[in-house]
Amino acid sequence: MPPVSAALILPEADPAWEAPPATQRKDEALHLELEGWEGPLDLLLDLARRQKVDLRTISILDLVDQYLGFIEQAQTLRLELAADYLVMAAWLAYLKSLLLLPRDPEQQPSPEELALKLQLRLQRLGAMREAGARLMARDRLGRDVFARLSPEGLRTDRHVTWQCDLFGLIEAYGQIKVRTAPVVHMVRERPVMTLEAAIARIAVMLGAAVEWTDLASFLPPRGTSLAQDPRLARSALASSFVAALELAKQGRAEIAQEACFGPLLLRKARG
Amino acid sequence: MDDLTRAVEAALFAADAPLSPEELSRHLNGAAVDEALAQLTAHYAGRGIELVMRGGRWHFQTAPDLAHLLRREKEDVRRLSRAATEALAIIAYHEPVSRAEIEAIRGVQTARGTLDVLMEAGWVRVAGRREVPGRPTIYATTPAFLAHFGLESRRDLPGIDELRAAGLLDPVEDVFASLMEDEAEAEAGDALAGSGGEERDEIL
Amino acid sequence: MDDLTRAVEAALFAADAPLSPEELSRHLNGAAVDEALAQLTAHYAGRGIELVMRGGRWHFQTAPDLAHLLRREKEDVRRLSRAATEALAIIAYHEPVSRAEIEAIRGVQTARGTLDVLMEAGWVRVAGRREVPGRPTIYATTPAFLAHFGLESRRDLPGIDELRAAGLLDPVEDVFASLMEDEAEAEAGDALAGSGGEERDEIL
Repeated sequence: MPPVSAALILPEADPAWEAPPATQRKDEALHLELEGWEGPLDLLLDLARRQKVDLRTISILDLVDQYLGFIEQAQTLRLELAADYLVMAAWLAYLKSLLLLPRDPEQQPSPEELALKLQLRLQRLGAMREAGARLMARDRLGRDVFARLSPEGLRTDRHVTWQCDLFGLIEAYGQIKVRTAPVVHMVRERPVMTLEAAIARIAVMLGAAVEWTDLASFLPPRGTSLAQDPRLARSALASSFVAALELAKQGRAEIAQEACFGPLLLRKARG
Repeated sequence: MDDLTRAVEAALFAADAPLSPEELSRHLNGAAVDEALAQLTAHYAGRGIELVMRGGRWHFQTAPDLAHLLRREKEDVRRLSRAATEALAIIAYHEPVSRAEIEAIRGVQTARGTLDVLMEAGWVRVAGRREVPGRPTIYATTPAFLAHFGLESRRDLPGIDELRAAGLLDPVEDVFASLMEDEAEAEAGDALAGSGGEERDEIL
Repeated sequence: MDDLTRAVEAALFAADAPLSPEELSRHLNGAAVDEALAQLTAHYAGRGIELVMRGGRWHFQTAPDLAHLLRREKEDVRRLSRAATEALAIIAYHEPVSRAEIEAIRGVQTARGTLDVLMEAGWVRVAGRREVPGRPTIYATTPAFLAHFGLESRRDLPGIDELRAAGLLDPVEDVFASLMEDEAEAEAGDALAGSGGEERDEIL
């Protein structure tokens, strides 16, 4: 790991790479570190770091060369390479060609811009890797510093205070008394036409009705005092209906209804 | 504070169980810890934490006089439920009463928790058992009940006559019924509404 | 040592998690605890135990220089993978960030499990969604993260000021755009601008 400040403090402009490392060391690194590499940026960063060069001063062209060299070597070593590495290699090869070939002013973005972006990304990832390493190296709770292993804990006991006042108590008692007091039911007298009265009335009126006659016309006519009380009118209707059924049962009348909810028709029984 | 004392302090603090001087010493590369333990004990005397030895093992603990801080009481004020209020009133007026008697007077079952709440509140106590078959538990009020409700004695509870005078025995249903009648009158002429009103009167 | 300070000491000692001054105060019947915390911090400085504040919450822990004595045999802290370490650093220095933003910085996809590991460790939490198309989930660190890594607040993240000053916490696109602008201005004054690469080195 290079000094922590390497990427953070502006160094004197370093014009170029250091000489590429010895082949033997490269092989070693290749085998040792391959597992740690996760992807293209990672590998580029690692290559950059091993040059011990500030990322802002590296030559993308040299870096590309090294990356492509690594991919080539890895292939000859028959290492399995993730697709990411190969995609990146293809992209870098393209970038390299752009950087070397005569400039096409129409090219957007320019190869320098692409290289700059790559450089910026490498810097940022480099900074985060440094930061991560510095975080991990701190005095960590449970590794370097320790809290109490089994503290007593602070407990909060909830305690309920019940509230009720004297009026509430007495009122409740009053309610119980009222609720459970013996109940006396009183049925009020109400104007009704009894069944007997209805049978008598219809039996008399039926004597004159030879043809089918609507039950309604057996009721006390509207306008009479009897019909003015709607409750008595309902009672009269109900009693008259039951009276008609009773008369039919006794064989003294016949009942017909031509349609559902149609008028009930009544006539004197024949024979 | 010397390094060994600091180390002993830290080791005791972070330990998952009380440590004997031997265990401590083993932890600290065989250093003699007695002197450090004595120093620490003196240092922590009278503080919020103290270093104590129990059965030959050392550990830190909260000062006993501060133990109450570790258990904070929080008061929740809650209104007594209707059912509990009624049960309490019945106990107050009729004590001692059994649960069955309370239910008979209330006209509804009383949940087991209701009496528990009253006892938790400190207003009701078990007053023995009634010497009848089944020997049911009987309940009575407590002095705390009288104190809470501002009563000198149970005789201060208003009698039935006083309740009536205060209008507390006016049946709610009477009020309801008279309201219904008014409504029936208002709808006079409409046979259905009229009969509906009457039916309600009868049911009530 | 006054009673309040003793009480604060005892409560922090017994607590099973770091406590904010508000929580402490609530436990101690609303007493003002700041003065006591300051006193205790001073008192414990240089001892085997120290009182520290992490993310606004206070707790006792052993002094860092005693780590070699206290490290338990079995390594309790599992080593975080490099991917997870990088993701954690990115979240801590950039929070709140979306997964896509983490991936943009790392240049590789972040395995689904990586963030899960960080959340399981209690160091990272979901901090809502970013109000952009797709409403991606964004992540931030937790108080437990600060406590674990011994940080009083995010301002204590190692090197964060330098990183910010160097623009290394700004998105690549933003930095790139501003660099391009600078260059365009420079070129406006000098039609025969030299090679872009050299100039950029200077700018950087």
